[in-house]
Amino acid sequence: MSDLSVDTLKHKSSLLRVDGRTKKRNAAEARFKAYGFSAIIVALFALVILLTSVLGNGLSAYKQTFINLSIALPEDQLDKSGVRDLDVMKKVTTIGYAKLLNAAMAQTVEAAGIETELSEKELGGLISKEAAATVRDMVLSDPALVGTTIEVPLLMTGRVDGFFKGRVTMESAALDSNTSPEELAVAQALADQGVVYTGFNWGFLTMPDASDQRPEAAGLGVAFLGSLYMMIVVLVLALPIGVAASIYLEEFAPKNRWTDVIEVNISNLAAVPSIVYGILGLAIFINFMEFNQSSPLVGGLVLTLMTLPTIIISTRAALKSVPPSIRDAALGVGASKMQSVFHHVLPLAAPGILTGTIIGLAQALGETAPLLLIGMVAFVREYPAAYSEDAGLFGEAATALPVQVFNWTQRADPGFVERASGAIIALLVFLLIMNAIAIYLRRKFERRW
Amino acid sequence: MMNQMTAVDRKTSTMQDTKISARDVQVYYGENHAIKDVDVDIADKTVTAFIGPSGCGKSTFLRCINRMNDTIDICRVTGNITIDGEDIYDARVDPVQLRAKVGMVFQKPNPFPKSIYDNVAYGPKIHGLARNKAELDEIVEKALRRGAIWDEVKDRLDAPGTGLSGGQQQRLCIARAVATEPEVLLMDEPCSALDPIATAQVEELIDDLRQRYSVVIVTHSMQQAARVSQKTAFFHLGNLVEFGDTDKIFTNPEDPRTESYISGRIG
Amino acid sequence: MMNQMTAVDRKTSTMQDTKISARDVQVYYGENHAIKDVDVDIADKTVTAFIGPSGCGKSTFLRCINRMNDTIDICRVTGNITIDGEDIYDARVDPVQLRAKVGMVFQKPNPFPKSIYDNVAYGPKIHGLARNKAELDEIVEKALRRGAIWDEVKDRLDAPGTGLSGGQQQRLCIARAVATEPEVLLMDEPCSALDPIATAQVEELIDDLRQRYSVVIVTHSMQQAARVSQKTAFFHLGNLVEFGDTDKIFTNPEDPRTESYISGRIG
Amino acid sequence: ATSAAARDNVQVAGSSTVLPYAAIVAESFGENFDFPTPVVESGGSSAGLKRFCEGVGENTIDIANASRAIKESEMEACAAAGVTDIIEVRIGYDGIVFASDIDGNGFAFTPEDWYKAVAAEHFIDGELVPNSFTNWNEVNPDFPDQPIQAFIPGTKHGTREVFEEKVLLAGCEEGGFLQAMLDAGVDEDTAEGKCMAVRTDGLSVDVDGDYTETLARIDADANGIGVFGLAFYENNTDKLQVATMSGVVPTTDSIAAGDYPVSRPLYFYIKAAHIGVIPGVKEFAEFFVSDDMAGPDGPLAEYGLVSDPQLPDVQATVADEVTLTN
Amino acid sequence: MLSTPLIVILCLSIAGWFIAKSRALQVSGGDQRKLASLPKQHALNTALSTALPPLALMIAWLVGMRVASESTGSPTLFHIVTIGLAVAGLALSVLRISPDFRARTASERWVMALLIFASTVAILTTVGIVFSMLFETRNFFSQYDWRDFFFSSTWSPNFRGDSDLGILPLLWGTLYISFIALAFAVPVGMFAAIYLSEYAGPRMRAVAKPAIEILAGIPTIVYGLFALITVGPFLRDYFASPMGFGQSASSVMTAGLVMGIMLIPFVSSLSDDIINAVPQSMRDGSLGLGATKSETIRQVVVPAALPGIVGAILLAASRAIGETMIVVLGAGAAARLSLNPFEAMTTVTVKIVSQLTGDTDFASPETLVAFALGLTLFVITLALNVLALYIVRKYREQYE
Ligand SMILES: Nc1ncnc2c1ncn2[C@@H]1O[C@H](COP(=O)(O)OP(=O)(O)OP(=O)(O)O)[C@@H](O)[C@H]1O
Ligand SMILES: Nc1ncnc2c1ncn2[C@@H]1O[C@H](COP(=O)(O)OP(=O)(O)OP(=O)(O)O)[C@@H](O)[C@H]1O
Ligand SMILES: [Mg+2]
Ligand SMILES: [Mg+2]
Ligand SMILES: O=P([O-])([O-])[O-]
Repeated sequence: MSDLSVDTLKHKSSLLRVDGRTKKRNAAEARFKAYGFSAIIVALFALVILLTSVLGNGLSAYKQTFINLSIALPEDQLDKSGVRDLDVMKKVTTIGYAKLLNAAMAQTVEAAGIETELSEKELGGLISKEAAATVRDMVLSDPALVGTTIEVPLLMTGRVDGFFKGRVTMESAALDSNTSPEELAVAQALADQGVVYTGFNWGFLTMPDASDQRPEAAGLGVAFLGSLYMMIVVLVLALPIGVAASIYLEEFAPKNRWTDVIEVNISNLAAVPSIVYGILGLAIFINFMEFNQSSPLVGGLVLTLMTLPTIIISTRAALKSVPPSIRDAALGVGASKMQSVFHHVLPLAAPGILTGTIIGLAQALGETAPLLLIGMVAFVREYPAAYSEDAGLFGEAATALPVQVFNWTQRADPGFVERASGAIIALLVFLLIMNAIAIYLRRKFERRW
Repeated sequence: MMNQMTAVDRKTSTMQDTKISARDVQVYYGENHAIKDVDVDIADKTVTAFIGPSGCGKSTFLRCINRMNDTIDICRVTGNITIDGEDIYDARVDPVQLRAKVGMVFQKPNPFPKSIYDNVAYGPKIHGLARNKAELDEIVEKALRRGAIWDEVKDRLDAPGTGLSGGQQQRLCIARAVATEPEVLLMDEPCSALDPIATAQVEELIDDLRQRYSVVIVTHSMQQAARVSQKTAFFHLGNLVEFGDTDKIFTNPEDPRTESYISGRIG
Repeated sequence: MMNQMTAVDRKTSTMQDTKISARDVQVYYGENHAIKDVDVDIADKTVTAFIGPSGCGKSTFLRCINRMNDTIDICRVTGNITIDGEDIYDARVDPVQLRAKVGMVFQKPNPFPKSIYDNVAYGPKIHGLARNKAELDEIVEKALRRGAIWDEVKDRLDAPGTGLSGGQQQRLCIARAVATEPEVLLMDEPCSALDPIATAQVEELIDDLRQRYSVVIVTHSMQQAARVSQKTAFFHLGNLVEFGDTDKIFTNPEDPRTESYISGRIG
Repeated sequence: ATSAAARDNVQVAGSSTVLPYAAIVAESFGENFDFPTPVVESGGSSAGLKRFCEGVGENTIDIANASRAIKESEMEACAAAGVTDIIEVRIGYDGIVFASDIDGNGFAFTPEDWYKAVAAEHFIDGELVPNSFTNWNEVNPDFPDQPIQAFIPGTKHGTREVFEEKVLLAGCEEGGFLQAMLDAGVDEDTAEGKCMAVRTDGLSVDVDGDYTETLARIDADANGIGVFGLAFYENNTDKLQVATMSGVVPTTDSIAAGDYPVSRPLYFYIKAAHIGVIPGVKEFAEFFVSDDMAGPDGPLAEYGLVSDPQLPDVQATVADEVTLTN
Repeated sequence: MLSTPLIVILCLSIAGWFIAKSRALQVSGGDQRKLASLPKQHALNTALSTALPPLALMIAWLVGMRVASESTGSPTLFHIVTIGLAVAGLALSVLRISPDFRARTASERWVMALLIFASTVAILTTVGIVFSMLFETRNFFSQYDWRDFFFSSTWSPNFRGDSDLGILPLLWGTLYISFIALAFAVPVGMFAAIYLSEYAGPRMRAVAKPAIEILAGIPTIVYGLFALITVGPFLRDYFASPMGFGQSASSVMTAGLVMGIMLIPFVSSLSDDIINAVPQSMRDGSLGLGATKSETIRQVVVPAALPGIVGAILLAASRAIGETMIVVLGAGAAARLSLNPFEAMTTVTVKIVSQLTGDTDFASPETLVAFALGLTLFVITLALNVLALYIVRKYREQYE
């Protein structure tokens, strides 16, 4: 080896001139950095495409078409007894109210001076089928309304709503068996007079699901509550259990066969398809423990079991990456192992733990398959209470946001397509709110030493 | 200067009780037999210096005394070490309690990634040495002063301990160790990154600690060993070659290896 | 011994070209002004020692010379540093090439979590200094020998570098740095964890390196500075207080602060 | 966390085909009665019946929807778990239609066309050879020159069974292919199996999802022809054009009259032991099959259900709680 | 209802905290330095001593009642027993408080019990999964020959019975799709992680990392539709058909790529945290030798972070194996053994879901096969995990 030749060569080289080898290495460096940057771009690009399609399809779900309808509530049809006896008044079903609405609609069209060939029933068909129930509920809760004429904002049908959002056109309506250009023309005329209008759709966020005939009335209220309850269960159980298990395995457990078994076991649980957790949940929590079916409690427990491996794996990786000198330092001043872990190692591992939690919760929040087997993929219209005497904590039937997405993407009426995307937006916002807290905490803990 | 110091020391070093006693200690790192048949008695209220070439096992033996070796998976210790007559490897002994009693300054400074204040306050807090914030402040200040770093950091107690210079970190770790008032203090090359002044201050601290506690110090500086210690142990290739009064070791060593080392012939 | 060495040195220390030249260098850590108005010329084929109390900015200034400070977010450097007349903070300068030319041994030993062999072979590999495995083996062995650690590790080159004793790690890091044959070698307290013999070997290495390269060494040991260096710079509170021939600084310092430090009065 | 008092809402699970009808009924039931709206789960006929047969008690469902009749083996499993009294209720029929993109070519199929287009193997000259047709005009010269791309229900769907038996097997028979095989000495089971085996070379694609997936696949591939439920088609007449089968246009009327051949019955099953225990079970079932709901002019028919011509018998079954006997 | 005693016990436990704390200060005469353990530790010990034994008893009781399939037992007596236990725990632990009492050790023993309990949850889950599938799997194999299940290369269930239920094509599809997904997600995720932790400025990091994490939260149905409507036709028109790989829009490639996108954050976010935790001194050591940043990353930082990164990749692989919706919509439902990545195939998981949610008789092999598939997949992933652990161990031994 000729040291001299190497360093005479070096002595000649100028720092301002990059030599050949360095050039090559710098090119490699630039390439490497470019790979990294393109990786980010690829990921963000995919995100943008996905979000654009979701937002493009779903934002319209947050607007809805309403009509301000004045409805006469004749006593002879609504309360034959005349004494406002609720039991008697209840005998009039929504079918009876629908007739009143048809009449009111015809009246309104006539009052607006719109010429049309359509029958009263067909005109009534422009209003959502939900409207009859809305009016009936109003009357039953305030019997004094009988005999008066009220003016209420009511939902228009999905087809009319689609027309004002551009989803339905006169051409498509001509082919559509559920609407017709004539009906849409009437709707347009009413809109021109301001009787029909489009406004923000609070109902989408608060109302329960609706059947296939009323896409315009379907909302996320029940799903929100269900997801919220389940996430509470998951957070309260999965995070502490996951972190505790990781601490035990990483810091305390003797390194032997048995802990190897647990370790392999946990990574294997991560690979178990989520529906299998549903099978487990049905067998253990519903059949054996006799918890309520379709309940957020069972859903939350199942999702907890499903999320645990993710949290444990990431927490263990984070604990592993804390340098041993920190542990030594703590033990050296007389801290117990437990104290060194809780006071020093855990805070340093917090970013990794929070990342695992974010990803685990994201997974749990978006999961449908396991809920299928425990009865939460369902049509539920009653708002679940967090606690009730009969059903206990989180024991009343509920759905969840991803379930609503899943359900709506299966519905026949095209009006549900925008609602499914709207529900995805809601789900992502829900997720972002949850993550924002975790991300804030993570940034607080992040530090290089 | 060296002669002057040791002269003073000699006077104060009277016969003391045995604080730590090791018998037939063996340490293995996996296959590697790092400490062989070490027998030694370390007296109370004394400074004992461990010297020897790099890699001879000084740190390893030091870490046996407060059972820090427990944390290294592949490390195995056999034999018998007692403190105040109690076997520290007894199953009933809580290593935590042991380590609260036997403090340690590590060879590589390892401040917590926390503020300077919290670094020092941590020990007193977990041992409940302060009744209130004011007392804690006092303990921290006193420890930092003893660590000879108070003046440099008093204005930035909230700054991270990891942002200090090498020597500052080392002194911070010394302050952290003395803040808990241990009965035995193990110091692994505490002055390696310190300038002469700071070194002198730390040596003063050691001398001060000796009034009440037992101090074991690993050092590569013969001068330092001679200055601060009353007893010296010379390790070589895992063996405790010679142990005795510092004066004796440095002036009249028995073992030829000790002599070679001191006169600078083996490494 | 000290006088004898410096006598020899003096003979060999003839007038050299300036290798590194710093003008008006300021370094800030956030608000903290750590280096103030430093002007210095470091000659080629010379050993320059930086001395000064702990925390005075020696490491900081050293890290400026190979732009390692770039890696600390809050660190800001102004002024002008040239090597062979070329401004190293020039936009055209590639810090990578600079660091290949200006090697560094850090204050805290930081071996990679790799085998001992790979720790040393790493630099030569990335710089393409070996054409084949045999050459690489040769380079590694030579570097480990120069780092005075070959005998201790030759049987366990595959063992992890992190499982070495403190002093061994330090020597491993020295071996790692010299393996790439830098033109300038910056050593931050390279002997702090070494016993006298190992220290002597490293000092021999430094003296050897000086034949061809420029070496800058931070040390807390005046004796060491006096033994190995031809020039000495004394830093205090971020200022370069005095810079000159080592003999002169130690025998006849101009600045009162230098004198106080050398005689052990300020820290 | 378990409840002592009885569950107060009816729980229904099962077929995703029946789900929309059950949801319409449940919604109306909740609006007009003093009972809470029943919970209607989807998940498939089989999963629903399995939950149904899990046992008796409030942690089991009350009603199972199914797009096929309960099987003998399932009845046995039910009985083994203590579910012995089961009321079978047929709510109507589900029409199965063939439809293509609204902007594409129209088709008038016979079962034989489908047999020729999607069978795995054809029996030609006494030999079974792989289906070589790739274009519709090879199947039938009257058809346009359009590549065969069929989206048929996957093997998990009950519709697939109907498709195989009422279209493929019927077509195989009509065209005389079955007879040819039998004449060549192939035994009947094998021959029928061959008639119903679907090609796997990608020209016929199994859809494991539901009709929205089929619709999306046709959206992505305008040559596609898919199998849909009548109700689904009727809600998407602006995107799909329906094909006739043997000259008959599928409508609720043509199916109810028996003119259109491809349809299947829909059921739900009531756990008799829950009547009187879980409030509202019987009321819900009666409301379901009432003329207001399931009649030919009711909302279910409006949505696409083929109303059961024997509805009065069904109503009587529910009213009298007539259980199945095995 | 167990909630009444539960609330009582929690209240007792909280009360215990405060009682013990003041009692500890009292026995020390107001000077905590006289205590062997901190008042806080006494408090913790008492709180845990009060709450944990009755809680454990409650769980045992709950499970016991189910096993005995009794729904009531004797609740009032049981309530008295549990509350009694809590009171006893409170009293005993408060009585033990003295200056010498090592409450820290005692409380840590309780905490340790909790930690161990937490880590057994994973084991219990596994046992639960195996048992909830074992029974039906046995039923399946009593109706269907195991040799056909494991060795047949045809999958074709049938309503009339007489189905071919060979697992091989499903396994092949699972491996193929997961492989493509990981071949996409691992490099992209790793490079993204490296860029975020080593190159990106704090602002970009603050934005990009959470943004990428959104990918993990988008419901898989969105990915599925994206595969079906956008990626599938694109791949068919620009790759498969020009290159003569066939005409299918649903393909292994489509599903693999789209699944890969979903998996990016699994690799990138976890790896980023782990890479970030590698001490700066390692980087300094390498940079100081004149290594470029990328050399430092490839040869020092990533190897140092390897064990954690492997964990992240295993997690991504697990997700890939368990995914349904993307495969259904992206790769189709046809079980096929083929090497052509542009052909439709399907996975074990998809078939578990479809057979379980289908219309076949629930007691027939066509439905029961779902359980056999689930159990087989469980055993196979277990074997793969054992292998992974073995490899990681072997590789890691060089370092630590
Ligand atoms: N990363 C950092 N962040 C903030 N401040 C720093 C950092 N590193 C050093 N400092 C501060 O800059 C000053 C100079 O530090 P430097 O490390 O250069 O000292 P030094 O002379 O090398 O001391 P020592 O001999 O103790 O190593 C000190 O006050 C130190 O606290
Ligand atoms: N964690 C470890 N794993 C394996 N071997 C180790 C470990 N720590 C130390 N050793 C080995 O044990 C022997 C004694 O090491 P020790 O650290 O006790 O030396 P030392 O006397 O403190 O040296 P120094 O003065 O260099 O710090 C050395 O050969 C060393 O390589
Ligand atoms: Mg050491
Ligand atoms: Mg320094
Ligand atoms: O869900 P189905 O049983 O009707 O296919």
